[in-house]
Amino acid sequence: EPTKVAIGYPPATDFLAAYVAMDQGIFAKHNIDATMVKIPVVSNIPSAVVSGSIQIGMTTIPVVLQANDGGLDLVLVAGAARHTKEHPFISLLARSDIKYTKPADLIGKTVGVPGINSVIDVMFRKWLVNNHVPLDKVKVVEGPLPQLPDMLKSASVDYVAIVDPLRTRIVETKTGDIAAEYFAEVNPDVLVSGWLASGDWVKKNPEAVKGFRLAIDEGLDFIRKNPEEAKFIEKKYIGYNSPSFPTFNNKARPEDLTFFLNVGKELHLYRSQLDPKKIVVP
Amino acid sequence: MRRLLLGAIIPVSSLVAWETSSRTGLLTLESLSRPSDIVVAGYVALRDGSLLLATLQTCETALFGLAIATVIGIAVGTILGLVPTAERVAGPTVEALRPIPAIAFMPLALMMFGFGVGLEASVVAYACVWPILIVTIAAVRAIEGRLIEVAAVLELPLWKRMTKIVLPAAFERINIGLRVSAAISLVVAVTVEIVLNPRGLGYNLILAEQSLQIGLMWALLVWLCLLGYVLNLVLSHVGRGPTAIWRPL
Amino acid sequence: MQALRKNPVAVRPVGADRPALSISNLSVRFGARTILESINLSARKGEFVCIVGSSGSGKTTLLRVLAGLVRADEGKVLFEGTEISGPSRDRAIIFQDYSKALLPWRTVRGNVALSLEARNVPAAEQEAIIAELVARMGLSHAKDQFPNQLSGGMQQRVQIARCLAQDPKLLLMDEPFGALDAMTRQTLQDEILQLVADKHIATVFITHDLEEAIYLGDRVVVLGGSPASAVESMEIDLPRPRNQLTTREDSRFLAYRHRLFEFLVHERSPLAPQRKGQD
Amino acid sequence: MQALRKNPVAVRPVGADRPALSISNLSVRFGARTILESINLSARKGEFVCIVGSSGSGKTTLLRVLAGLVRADEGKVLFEGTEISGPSRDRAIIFQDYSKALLPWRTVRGNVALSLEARNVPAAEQEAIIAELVARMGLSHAKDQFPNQLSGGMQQRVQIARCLAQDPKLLLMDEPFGALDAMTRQTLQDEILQLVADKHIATVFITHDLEEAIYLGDRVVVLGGSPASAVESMEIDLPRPRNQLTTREDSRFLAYRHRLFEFLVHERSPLAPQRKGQD
Amino acid sequence: MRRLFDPIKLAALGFALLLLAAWQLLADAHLISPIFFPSPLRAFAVLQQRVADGSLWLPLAATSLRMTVGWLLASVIGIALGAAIGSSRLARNLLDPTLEFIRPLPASAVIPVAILFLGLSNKMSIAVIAFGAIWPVLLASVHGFSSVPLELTNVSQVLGFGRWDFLRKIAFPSALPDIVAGLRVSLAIALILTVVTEMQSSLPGLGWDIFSAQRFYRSADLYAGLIMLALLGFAANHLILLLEWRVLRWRDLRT
Ligand SMILES: Nc1ncnc2c1ncn2[C@@H]1O[C@H](COP(=O)(O)OP(=O)(O)OP(=O)(O)O)[C@@H](O)[C@H]1O
Ligand SMILES: Nc1ncnc2c1ncn2[C@@H]1O[C@H](COP(=O)(O)OP(=O)(O)OP(=O)(O)O)[C@@H](O)[C@H]1O
Ligand SMILES: [Mg+2]
Ligand SMILES: [Mg+2]
Repeated sequence: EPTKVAIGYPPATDFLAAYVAMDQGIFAKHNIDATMVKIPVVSNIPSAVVSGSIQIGMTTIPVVLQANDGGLDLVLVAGAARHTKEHPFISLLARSDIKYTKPADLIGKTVGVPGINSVIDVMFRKWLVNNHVPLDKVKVVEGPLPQLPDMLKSASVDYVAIVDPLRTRIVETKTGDIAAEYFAEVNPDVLVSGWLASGDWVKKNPEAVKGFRLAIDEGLDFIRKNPEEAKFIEKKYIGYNSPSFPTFNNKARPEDLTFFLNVGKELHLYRSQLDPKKIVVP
Repeated sequence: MRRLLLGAIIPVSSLVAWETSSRTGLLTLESLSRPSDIVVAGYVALRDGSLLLATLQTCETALFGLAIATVIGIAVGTILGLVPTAERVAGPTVEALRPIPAIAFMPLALMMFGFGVGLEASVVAYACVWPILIVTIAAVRAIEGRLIEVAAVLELPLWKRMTKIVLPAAFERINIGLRVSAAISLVVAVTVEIVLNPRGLGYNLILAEQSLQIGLMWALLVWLCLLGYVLNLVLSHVGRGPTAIWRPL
Repeated sequence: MQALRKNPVAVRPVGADRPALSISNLSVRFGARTILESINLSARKGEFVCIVGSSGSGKTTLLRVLAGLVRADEGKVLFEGTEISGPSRDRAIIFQDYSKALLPWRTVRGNVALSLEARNVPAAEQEAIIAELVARMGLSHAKDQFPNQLSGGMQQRVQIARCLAQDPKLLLMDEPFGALDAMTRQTLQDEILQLVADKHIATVFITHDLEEAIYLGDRVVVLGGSPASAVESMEIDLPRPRNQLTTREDSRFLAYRHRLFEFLVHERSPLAPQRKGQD
Repeated sequence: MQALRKNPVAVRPVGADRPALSISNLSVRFGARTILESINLSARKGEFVCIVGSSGSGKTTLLRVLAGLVRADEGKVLFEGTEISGPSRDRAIIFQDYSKALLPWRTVRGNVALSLEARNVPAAEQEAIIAELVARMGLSHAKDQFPNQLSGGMQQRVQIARCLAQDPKLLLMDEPFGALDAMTRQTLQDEILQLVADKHIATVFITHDLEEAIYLGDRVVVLGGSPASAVESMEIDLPRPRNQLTTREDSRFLAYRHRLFEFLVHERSPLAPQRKGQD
Repeated sequence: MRRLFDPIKLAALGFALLLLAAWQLLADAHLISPIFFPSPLRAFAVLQQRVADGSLWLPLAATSLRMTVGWLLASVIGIALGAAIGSSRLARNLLDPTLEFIRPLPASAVIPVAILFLGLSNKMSIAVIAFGAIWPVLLASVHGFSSVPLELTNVSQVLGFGRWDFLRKIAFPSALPDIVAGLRVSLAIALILTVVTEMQSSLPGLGWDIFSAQRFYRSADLYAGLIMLALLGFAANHLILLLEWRVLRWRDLRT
């Protein structure tokens, strides 16, 4: 009797392993009757999991922490992608007519991010702090991700902190240039995204959790062996191809969370004491 | 014919201006595609059936929510309109609930209903009920007092009083509330789909946006307007129904 | 100034002298202004009471109290032994502003049908009743017209038809023939007389036409003063059935008319401050 | 059936016999129904024309044509030599359903002021004019009341005041005294007569009261038939100024009344199909 | 105002308290996780704390200002357009189809375009608010101006009023009850759109506070924000009601 699992995902390459597992029938092999639900707004995924509309959903690490801070019983069942210095895909871009030399140049400027308190924003602020730029001297505004290039072009913002494929596209269209690899500068190797489920569900369905993890493993194997076919599947599920794949990583460890917990503490993001060990499913 | 021509002046000229300015390079924004690209994208979506399915899903929920709002709005509105004391007692609470954006209740609705029709329809109903309620109260209060007295003297029971006097007399005005709410129902249904509910036009819209298919996104928006236009046309024809005959010219 | 009541002449059926309607010590105020004060009036079953009085004296207000549409601030109004606390189908009222009292979205037929619907008359029987009433009012040719396609007098008659369709026990009429020509008016006067005699219902009838009041009424009440009260109540002792030619030529008719006219000339009129001195 | 016109008695000032108003061959249709057919009528400057006719015969329609509110389907209507093509401030009209003709959001004062505003009378002068007109109509005490706080007759009088404030050259009145009591009515009749004589303006006056028509008019026109036309035009040869007591007792007054009554009895009334046979 | 203990006002207060009590009972029953559905006591506690530390006033002022300006803009344009469309056939034929077509455009779709042209500014949010809030008052004005009673139109014609005088003295007062009803609906929509634009374009205000609370699953904060919106909407509406009471007094004097 296969377990029915609805998997929520946003259109991002981080989760390619799951698309592949779905596409290649790997989930079925591991006794999971999976359906994929595309959820455009990442911050909705925890609510969708809690409401039971989906059983497993993808999210970024800060969101997992926020949800737990709010009191939701959500746990990380697997990792998805890491951001590494060798292979960056999140950067700070300056409008083409702006000459950026040092972090202090940002003082008095407006920076567009795809979501306040998103992983991109949290890391950006941590970077400002690291570089001794006062947070209240930089205006951080939120805009819809696909609009950020146009906002940059029309001078609504001076900088954007943005993720691929738009990152690359802005550079290609000469709308802006990469100013700083701020993400990698803060932490050269960090887990940014992972798979989420409710603690309750995980307790009741240990087999399904195990199956899911195995399926993701196999999916990653497939990607390594068939990068071209994986690109085809990527396009099929999210509508476009990223310039390159991120560093996939399906193992989530408590240490990965500790980094963001500390950042959050520094930026006063959380109100409660969170225990990373309880949030990551061993 | 003349009317059609007159009505076409503004839309046609703005479309031409848009197309030419983006072709001549006056307008080079990526998220604003050209009218011609939009038509092509729309045609493709229409051909593969995805557009019609999404339309059906959106309309179904929007109308369902609107129907709930209409029934509640008119029923409560007529009572509050006819009984000033009731209006003064319940009015302040209504006024406090009215400005709360329905979207704020989405997480709550999600917990109650999960993804699907219930989630969306309940949010739509919440948003739509207020205009209908307010306009109905005003419409009922604007009814010629003599007619209410006629109903009182004839001792019409509540139901007959509603169907024979109050609703026909207030119909045209209530219909304005309905038309406002019909547009709102579409807007809110689409918004819920954009933000949360994975179905319908709004979902397709945000997916098109997220996957950077700007032409398709605009095509969906135009299609949405078309849908609202048709819905409004239907409602304003219904509105002319029983009452228009006696309306002086 | 309250006039002495004569004993009614015994031309009415048995039981007719039990008061169907009795108003005692009625006062009505609008805000700070007192419109009606200490009105005392009663009507027997089947009695036809006409009310005259100057414009703005409070006739309509009195009628609306009887209909239950205006609440008395003081005093008691009893109809058939029970106090009037609100409108009732038993008490039909013909409003003075006829153009506002018809449902504009219903035809003549539909407007008359409203009363029948209120009485739950089966649909099959309605048509015949409507046809008869509409014919009585001389509107057969306009049955399918909407109120705003009718002349003032026609609207007035539609309202009368609707009230009659209500089958009331008390008929309250506020200048119902005001917009009608002399001929139509006379015909309708006789129609109404016939009808209330047949059905034996009490009627309160406001008019500005003194001859009409005398011709129709068993009694003519004059509303006057400020605030208004019933300053005169005149029994009309003319034989029934009445006749447009003979009754109007009756010497008593002329005497009543003279007396009423005299009375009203000396009553204060809003336009005659010089005659009595006004506040 | 067109009656012969007698020569008018020369009690009017010079120039009075040039027709101020002339209607020739007028027809009006509503949809397929013809309401007025081939109406011919003219009025001299300063002439007072009264129109009588059964309910629904088309009197109001005729008046609305004169006001320019209804377009003639055939024929010509000239006022002071130019064709009437639309409404004008020179031709004031008092509407039959007074309850709808006042602005409900303006007080009595404000409703009368409307006409003055239309004439661009300076604000400083308005108050005096309003006070005078309102007093004439006996409404001084109600100056600050809203229309729905007024009795029917009071609304009627506000409308008259508003029309007079318009300072018209032609006065069109549709049953203006219909809702007034006999006393007020007589006073206002004399007021109006005085006024039109002073200002020497032509008047078309619709009434159902034959005595009123004779008392006021230089001529009484009977509208009748179906479709309606002017079936009778009777010159009233009574001396002016008229007097409520002497004029009404004049033997000619009674004779006119008799003739008019006779005439109307034989005209078809909507309620008298048996008399002539109706469509 | 005169009587402090007007029984109707007390009843109105009682009614509101009754609903609050029902909310409290529902929340206490834990049918829905308190993380998404807090009790009113918790929400009020947050509110109290925000009043105490003063962090409430700035967002409240920003939101009120945006709402008011957007609503005023919508009202002026809506009434003017409504007068034109309701009283002139030419204007109706020219404008109606376009307006009816763009009416169903969701604000959430207008915002991106508005951001492109006006940036992430107050100007942008006000334009979006006005765009969304104009429809109720526009439709109501069109109806009001196009259904002036025939009798009153006749009066105006006979008095020889020009178009402007007709609109000012006859049509506008006659349409006023409709317009006020439209204004009231528009006001609530303006407030809702203020919140939505604040959410979508990270402008400081109650909307942004609510949005952040939602992101952090702080439902008590979220509902505290909603309560503030309710109070703000209630107060603004009360102002319109006072205005309505003044200008439409004649309507309630019915016999
Ligand atoms: N709603 C109201 N508020 C204040 N005063 C009112 C109201 N209704 C009527 N009145 C006043 O009451 C008085 C009597 O009015 P009513 O309508 O009863 O007179 P009426 O005798 O019927 O006059 P008419 O013969 O002119 O119809 C009038 O002076 C009027 O101004
Ligand atoms: N808008 C309309 N559409 C169709 N028929 C109409 C319209 N207005 C009036 N009529 C018809 O025209 C005829 C004359 O109406 P009008 O109002 O002129 O009569 P009237 O002589 O003034 O009657 P009354 O004395 O009752 O006021 C009536 O039979 C009426 O039904
Ligand atoms: Mg009256
Ligand atoms: Mg008439």
